[in-house]
Amino acid sequence: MKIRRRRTIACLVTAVALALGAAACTEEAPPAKAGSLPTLEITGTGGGPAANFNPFLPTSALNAYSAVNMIYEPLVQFNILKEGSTYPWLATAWTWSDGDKTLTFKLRDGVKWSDGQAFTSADVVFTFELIKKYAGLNVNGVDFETVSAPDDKTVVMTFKTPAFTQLYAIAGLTPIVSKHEWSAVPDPTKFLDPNPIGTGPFVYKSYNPQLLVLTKNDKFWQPGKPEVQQLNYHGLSFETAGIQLLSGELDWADYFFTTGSNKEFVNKNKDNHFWYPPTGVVSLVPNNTVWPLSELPVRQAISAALDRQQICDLGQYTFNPPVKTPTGLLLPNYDSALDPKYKDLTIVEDKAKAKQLLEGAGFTLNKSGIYEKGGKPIALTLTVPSGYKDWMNSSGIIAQQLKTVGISVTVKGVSGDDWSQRVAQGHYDLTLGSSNTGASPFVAYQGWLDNSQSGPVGSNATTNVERFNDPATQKLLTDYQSAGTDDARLTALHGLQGVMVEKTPIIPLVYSVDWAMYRSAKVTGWPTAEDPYAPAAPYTPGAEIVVLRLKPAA
Amino acid sequence: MTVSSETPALEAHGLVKHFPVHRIRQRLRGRGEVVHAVDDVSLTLRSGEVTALVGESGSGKSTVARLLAGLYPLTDGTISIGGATVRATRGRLFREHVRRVQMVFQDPFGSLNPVHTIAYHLRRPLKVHGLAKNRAATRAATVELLEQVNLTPAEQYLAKYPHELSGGQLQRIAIARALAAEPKVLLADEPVSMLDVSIRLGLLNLLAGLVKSLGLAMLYITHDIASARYFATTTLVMYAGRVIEGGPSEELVQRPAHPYTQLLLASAPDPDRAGRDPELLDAGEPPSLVNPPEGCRFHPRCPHAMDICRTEAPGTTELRPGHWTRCWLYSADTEADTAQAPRPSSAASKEHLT
Amino acid sequence: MSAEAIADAVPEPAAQPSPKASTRSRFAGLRSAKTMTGLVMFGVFVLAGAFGPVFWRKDPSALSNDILQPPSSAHWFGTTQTGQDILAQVLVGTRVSLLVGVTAAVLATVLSLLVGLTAGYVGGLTDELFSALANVFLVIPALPLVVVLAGYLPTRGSLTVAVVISLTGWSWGARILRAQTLSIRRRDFIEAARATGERPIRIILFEILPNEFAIVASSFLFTIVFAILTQAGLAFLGLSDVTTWSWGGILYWAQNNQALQSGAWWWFVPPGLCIALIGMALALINFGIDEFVNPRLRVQKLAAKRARQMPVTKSEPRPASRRTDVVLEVTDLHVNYGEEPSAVKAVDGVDLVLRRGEVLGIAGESGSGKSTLAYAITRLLRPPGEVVSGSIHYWPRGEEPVDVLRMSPDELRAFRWAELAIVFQSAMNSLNPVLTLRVQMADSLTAHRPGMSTQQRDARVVEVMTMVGLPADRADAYPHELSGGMRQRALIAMALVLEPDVLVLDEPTTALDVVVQRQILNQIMALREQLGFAVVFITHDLSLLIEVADRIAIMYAGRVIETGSASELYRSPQHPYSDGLLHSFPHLHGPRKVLTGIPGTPPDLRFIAPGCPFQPRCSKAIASCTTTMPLLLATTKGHQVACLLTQPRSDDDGQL
Amino acid sequence: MRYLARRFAFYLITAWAALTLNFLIPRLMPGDPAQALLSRFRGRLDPRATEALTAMFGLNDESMWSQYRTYLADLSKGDFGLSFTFFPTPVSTVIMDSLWWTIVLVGIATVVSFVIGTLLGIIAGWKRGSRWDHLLPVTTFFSSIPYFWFGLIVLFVLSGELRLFPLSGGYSSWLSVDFSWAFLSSAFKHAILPGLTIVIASIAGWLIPMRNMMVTTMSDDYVVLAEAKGLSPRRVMLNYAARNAILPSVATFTMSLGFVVGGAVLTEIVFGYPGIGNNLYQAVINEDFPLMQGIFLIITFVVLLANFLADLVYVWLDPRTRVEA
Repeated sequence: MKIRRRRTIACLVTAVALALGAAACTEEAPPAKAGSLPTLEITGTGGGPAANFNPFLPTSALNAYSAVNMIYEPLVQFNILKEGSTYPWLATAWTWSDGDKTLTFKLRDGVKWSDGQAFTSADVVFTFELIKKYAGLNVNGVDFETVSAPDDKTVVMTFKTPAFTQLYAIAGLTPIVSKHEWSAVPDPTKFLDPNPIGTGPFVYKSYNPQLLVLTKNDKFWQPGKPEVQQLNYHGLSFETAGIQLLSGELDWADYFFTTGSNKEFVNKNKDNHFWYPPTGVVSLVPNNTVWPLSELPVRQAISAALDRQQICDLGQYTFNPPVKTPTGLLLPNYDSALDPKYKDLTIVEDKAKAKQLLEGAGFTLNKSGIYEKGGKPIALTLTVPSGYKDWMNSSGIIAQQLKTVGISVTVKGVSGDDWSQRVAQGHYDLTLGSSNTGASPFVAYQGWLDNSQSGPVGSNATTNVERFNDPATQKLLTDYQSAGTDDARLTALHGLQGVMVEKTPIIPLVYSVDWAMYRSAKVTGWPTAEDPYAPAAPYTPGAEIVVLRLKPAA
Repeated sequence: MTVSSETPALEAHGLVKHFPVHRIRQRLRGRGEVVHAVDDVSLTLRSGEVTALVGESGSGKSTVARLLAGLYPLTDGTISIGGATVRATRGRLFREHVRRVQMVFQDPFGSLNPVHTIAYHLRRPLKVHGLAKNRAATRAATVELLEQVNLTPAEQYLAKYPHELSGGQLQRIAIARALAAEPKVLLADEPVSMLDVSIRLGLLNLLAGLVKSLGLAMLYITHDIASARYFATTTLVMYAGRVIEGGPSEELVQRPAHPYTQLLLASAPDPDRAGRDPELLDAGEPPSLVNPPEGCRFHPRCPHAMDICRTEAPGTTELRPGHWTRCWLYSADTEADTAQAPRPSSAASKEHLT
Repeated sequence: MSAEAIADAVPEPAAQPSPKASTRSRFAGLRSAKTMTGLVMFGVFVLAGAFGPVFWRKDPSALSNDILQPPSSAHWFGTTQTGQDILAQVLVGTRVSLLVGVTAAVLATVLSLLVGLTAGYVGGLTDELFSALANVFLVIPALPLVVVLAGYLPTRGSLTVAVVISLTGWSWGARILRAQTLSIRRRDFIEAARATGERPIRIILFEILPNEFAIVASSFLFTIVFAILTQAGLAFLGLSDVTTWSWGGILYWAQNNQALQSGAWWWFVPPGLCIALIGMALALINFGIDEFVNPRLRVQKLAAKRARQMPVTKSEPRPASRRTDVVLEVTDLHVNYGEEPSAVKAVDGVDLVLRRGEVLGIAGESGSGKSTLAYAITRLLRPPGEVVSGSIHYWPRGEEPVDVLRMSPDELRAFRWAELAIVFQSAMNSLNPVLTLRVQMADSLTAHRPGMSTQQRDARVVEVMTMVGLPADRADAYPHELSGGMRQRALIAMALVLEPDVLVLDEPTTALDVVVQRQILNQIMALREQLGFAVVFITHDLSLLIEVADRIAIMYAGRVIETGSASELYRSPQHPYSDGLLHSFPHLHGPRKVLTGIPGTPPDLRFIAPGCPFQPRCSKAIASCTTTMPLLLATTKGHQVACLLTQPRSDDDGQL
Repeated sequence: MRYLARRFAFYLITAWAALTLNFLIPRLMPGDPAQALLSRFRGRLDPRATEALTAMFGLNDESMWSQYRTYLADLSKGDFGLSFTFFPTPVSTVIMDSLWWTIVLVGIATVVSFVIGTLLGIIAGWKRGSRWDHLLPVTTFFSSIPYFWFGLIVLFVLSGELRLFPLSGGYSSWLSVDFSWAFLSSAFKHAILPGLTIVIASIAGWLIPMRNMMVTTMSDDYVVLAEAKGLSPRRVMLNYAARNAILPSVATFTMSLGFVVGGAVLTEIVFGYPGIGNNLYQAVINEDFPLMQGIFLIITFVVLLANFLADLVYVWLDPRTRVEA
């Protein structure tokens, strides 16, 4: 869900700006040589003026185009669409020991850096020591005790506490850099890395603020791969990208048309496709410390009153499917984790039930048709960043829907910065929020429910901004992290689902999706709903998996 | 000619006014260039008498009027009214001063605010000086003022705006406004020069009548020396910020002493002179007042200039009772030269009778 | 410059308008078609903002399933992506945008009034500091500053945005107001108010401020547009609160929902058009204010061409004189300002003859038509002035006369300056401030004598300058580097550069001091002796004319009422007006006669009663004066008078 | 020349005022750039990264005065700090990369609109009362149109639908920035639409005052006299009327450079032009303080410089300013 949000922001930001960086007319592109491997035209947000390929810096061109993994690879690739689905990458195997306090990687043989030098455990050790030394590079908050290399192909990491949940960040999100390049860098936090040396399928070819060109790495460890000659990342405005997509000038885009043009896009050419797999959950976040949201029946009533399908249709351009299960679990991705007892439990819009809940809690309708208790009506403010178009739309719908069950909601749009501060410090009634996303459903639950991610009103909360505080839940979270076995972890997960169903700390609304539009004119092998081997969007870490599966079209 | 023996209504002594040229630069450099607009001017205004101040534009005559009216602070010198020295350019003292000294400006179109009615203009001085207690009294007073300047029926004028009236009417209103404060002294700065020829006399006659009937002391500033002869008891001639000659008007016009006065008279239009070009040697122009000439300020243009004229400013020499000049030609120190004193130019000296 | 000079030099009808007409003309600028259009447009927006949401009772935020509907009877402006009614949004947006605009404009205006008025009135160090502040704000680019400021704002509500805009938008108005205050402060009525004893604060608020109404209004309107545009820009960028429906906010949503791409022009076009239209409305109102402040901008209905370039077509000219010593003859000349029937007859049937080498003086007060006559003779009248009929014949030496009024543009250009040159009264205004004297003198040579070499032109320039007593080294001076007297000499030199036969002097010395005036007159008379040109000398100063002119024509209310030789006119004026004029100026010598002047005021040409125009002021008027217009008739040889008292009623021989 | 010396002193003071304003604004306003960046990368950055970011950007607490001194010292070395958005690229690099685009685009567009507007104004003034008067409402309408709205419509129709012009950017991405014909022609092609919108939207700003001044000047005595001198209408119009009427326009030109650069912010954003206005917008939405400040300063300095150049032109045009006064 995190990724979707980032992308939506980026889309909207570009839409507003109409241009980040600048665009190229692809028709001016030099023609590809006949018979050679295809070149893919990809849209992105554009980079800064300097060629910056530092994989750790969020501001680098590689991150701006989300092309990090094309050059710098992680130890393991995760398919976030399916729980527990992984692809051994630079590491062929990994094992936990010592009560999840020691993690051992076995590295792949025959991997070479793009300059020809061999990839060894020293590089991995160096990378992790680097991010430990420079906090500024540790953007995923990897936290370990020691890292060592017993031999060329083995890396051992130790932790103070059970660290099972860190696997995704350590193995999936940390790009491994070469010791021989980076050890000479005086200050890696300000290093531009103008000539990146990676293990990935592509190497850097050229850069300007409007265009990043990566070309095939002949020394890539998967023989015969990639079957794509070149990746052209274009910094395009939202407008331009749409126009070029429709005219067939782009092969791959993180895109959606707001107004039914998605269909037009697909109908226009048989090679045109889009697939938006859910990757996160968007929820209505009630501030649990504010009356009457502190009362469970009120939260339950709100959840019962909402017509999530309408929110999807009008607020989310029909692309974000409504959440069906009150457990908040991302389905079908995490089907395997669903507690069987909730298997048939679905969220149903039931306005009568909502009213009943409120009346049961002692609320009565006042003259203006709003429920009140002790003379205090339920009048809430829904605070949203005004830049998030779909959230603003959805908020308006939510307000209208709640009005019909006697709950007054005022939508208030604020600046993004103001919003994050208000939310972090608890100065709000209602807001919208997206779940944390990782390789396991636990990530979302931890984000929502972990008391250590919360804090009293006035101090900064990180992810548990609704300030839900429940010792029993806290224990479930701890259980999961120190469980040591998959079964024990599953039990803990079922417990957490129960918390969601029984206590409704937050109100799941719709799934967020990864926007992906692509064309099969030049290449085939794209992920689809039938073969969801990775999210299809060019900006996810899984994009590398996708590129390596592509084959030139017949 | 009435010579009053009482205390003069207004007495000014050694008036000096310098205007700074550039404020900022002056501050930065510590030295200031100034315009010597008025230098060492003394004059006396008596009740019931008109004193004329004659000079070219830029000679400082208007500045003198504004100094006397308290509109500019003095650089140096003293002004006394009824024997008491005044020095106030703001506040209550200032208002007390302007109540006694009022001014009529040159441009009748410009001296009345286009956005206010005539009634407003006349009401304000009454209010400012607390001369009318209530609305009815104010109205009565304004009507009386208009009648005083022969604008009748007065009611017809009260609601009008300045642009609805002619120049002559406006100037009468300006006079009425000046009279509203019941002043002792009236300063008239070229009151008729912007009016049509045919109505100038009416206005001057009105002023002369007011001086008599109200016992005003009036300073009549003009560039028209002929009108000074007609309307002023005493005439003073100004040149480049200084008064260079003064005396009873008739005497001064008929027997000008200072070369500049002679030049002025020779230049003035004179139908009696028709057909004959006056002898005019001079082709010069008034000096810059930022760096005025040393000594006598007229010396660069003076056909009779002597060495001393270039270095020292002449003192006052009394030629006949009441008639004095500031010119080395008549100075006791240069007595020897008086023999060579210029004959007033032929045109000016001969009296023509039609 | 004297009042007569002003009134007569500006080719506008009488200086003293009558009450009703003047109030109308005072606001004439505000009643122009442009202004009315602007006011109506603006009014529509104000009404739409005020009452629109009341009548169009749809909730602008209400969602519906009518997604992206084009305009229909249910949704006049169509719907948005989420089925919201766009008309409702635009109406509420009108309210919000206007409020932001007006709030910002009020704040900015208050700020600029505070700074501008204080700086302008107090002057000195306060002025320098305040103007420096305003200038700094003026130079710092506004929009980037607003964007930066908005970037820092946590809440970007309409009020906050208005405050930010006003902070960046006040300096322009402050600067203009300061300049205006400075110029008003120098006006006599402020001095007069001070001399009355008014307090400074009252002077600022009640004397200065009301006079700045037009400028304040203009800058206020300008700021509204600026604020609406800026707010729209900010909202469009998402830097202002886009949940309130301002026009910029609507555009923000339209843009973010790809309104244009999906063909939903009805969503994207109306808000932008509203902004453009309200900007245009206010600009149109500002045109009216401009014209109110600067009446010269008013486009006269009378087509410019007709009055200026087209020869007179009405009425055949009377045959010109056959006398050989005549150089210029004006016959039955009529000049109107404006169009019939409300035309003002500024010159009403004037006949004049100018003989070679003579000085013809034309005397008259403001409104007498003397300057209009000069402009007509030189064909320099500007609209609304128009020569209605008559002829102006010029006799080239030894050739047939030509009618100046019927010359083609090319003939006219060739005739001008070479044959007839003119000197205006204000030398400062008559010289082009940005060209040197040399250039200004030489260009008439270039135009008329294309064959001349540069050296020859330079030589001629030096020659004429020397002739009028200007040092040759002043040729490369700019006008502002010369004194008033020198400028007037330069103008005379310029007039003589082509040795014209006729020199028209329109109050050439009025603005000068007595001494300088005398010098220059002497110079002109000496040059006339030397070069033999004829002079038409126009002035209000009869005493001067009697001295210098050979013959004098006295004008009153657009007519010549008496003409004759200078000496005879002086000795025995026959028209009561001439007589009155001659008893209106004090003499330097002789006994101090009792001087009476002339009662009453000079005529307002728009309200001339039938009969003798001087009749209302005439002490000798008889009954028939109110009905019969006297003709200009000879009394003695060379002396003509237009007065019923001096002529037998049956005499109809009005020829010169 | 004293006039120029005085202007120069004024520009120095203004520059200092802008510097100080620039220093004060961000410090007087609420907001936290690390938090902003966090929210921008929400989801991908672990909340714990806040500390990392704070450390990375060197945000710390110091006294205002010592910050001010450091600020001035750094600026005097041309050091505007590092951009947050394009970390660790120095702000000066980011600015230099985009500044020329803006100067060329806006500069040329401004000059073109000034020249065309002034010429039309001269003619409209000279022939007032004729059909040329219709120019006034038409151009007024165009000048009241919001830049971005007009630009978007033009962009959508001409580039999007008709594909006559490039959709966005300053040049084709396939070209390297050099002085080759290919690059220059591509840059020109990309500049046409944004330039055109600036010209159309700002032309009335020159036309109307110029026309009004022409009308006013035409009844001035020296113009009447020039006509009386029998000069050709062309010479009267240009050397007498227009030559004087243009002076206030030139003075306004100096002022308006600021407004035009300002207006270009929106134009650049709409057309995705790689200019400084676009960067400013990026900086604002990303709360990139150093970039924001650097750009604001540079814009101000460029405006000041342009103003000074325009002053030089003014001195050349109006001899009265050359006098000691």
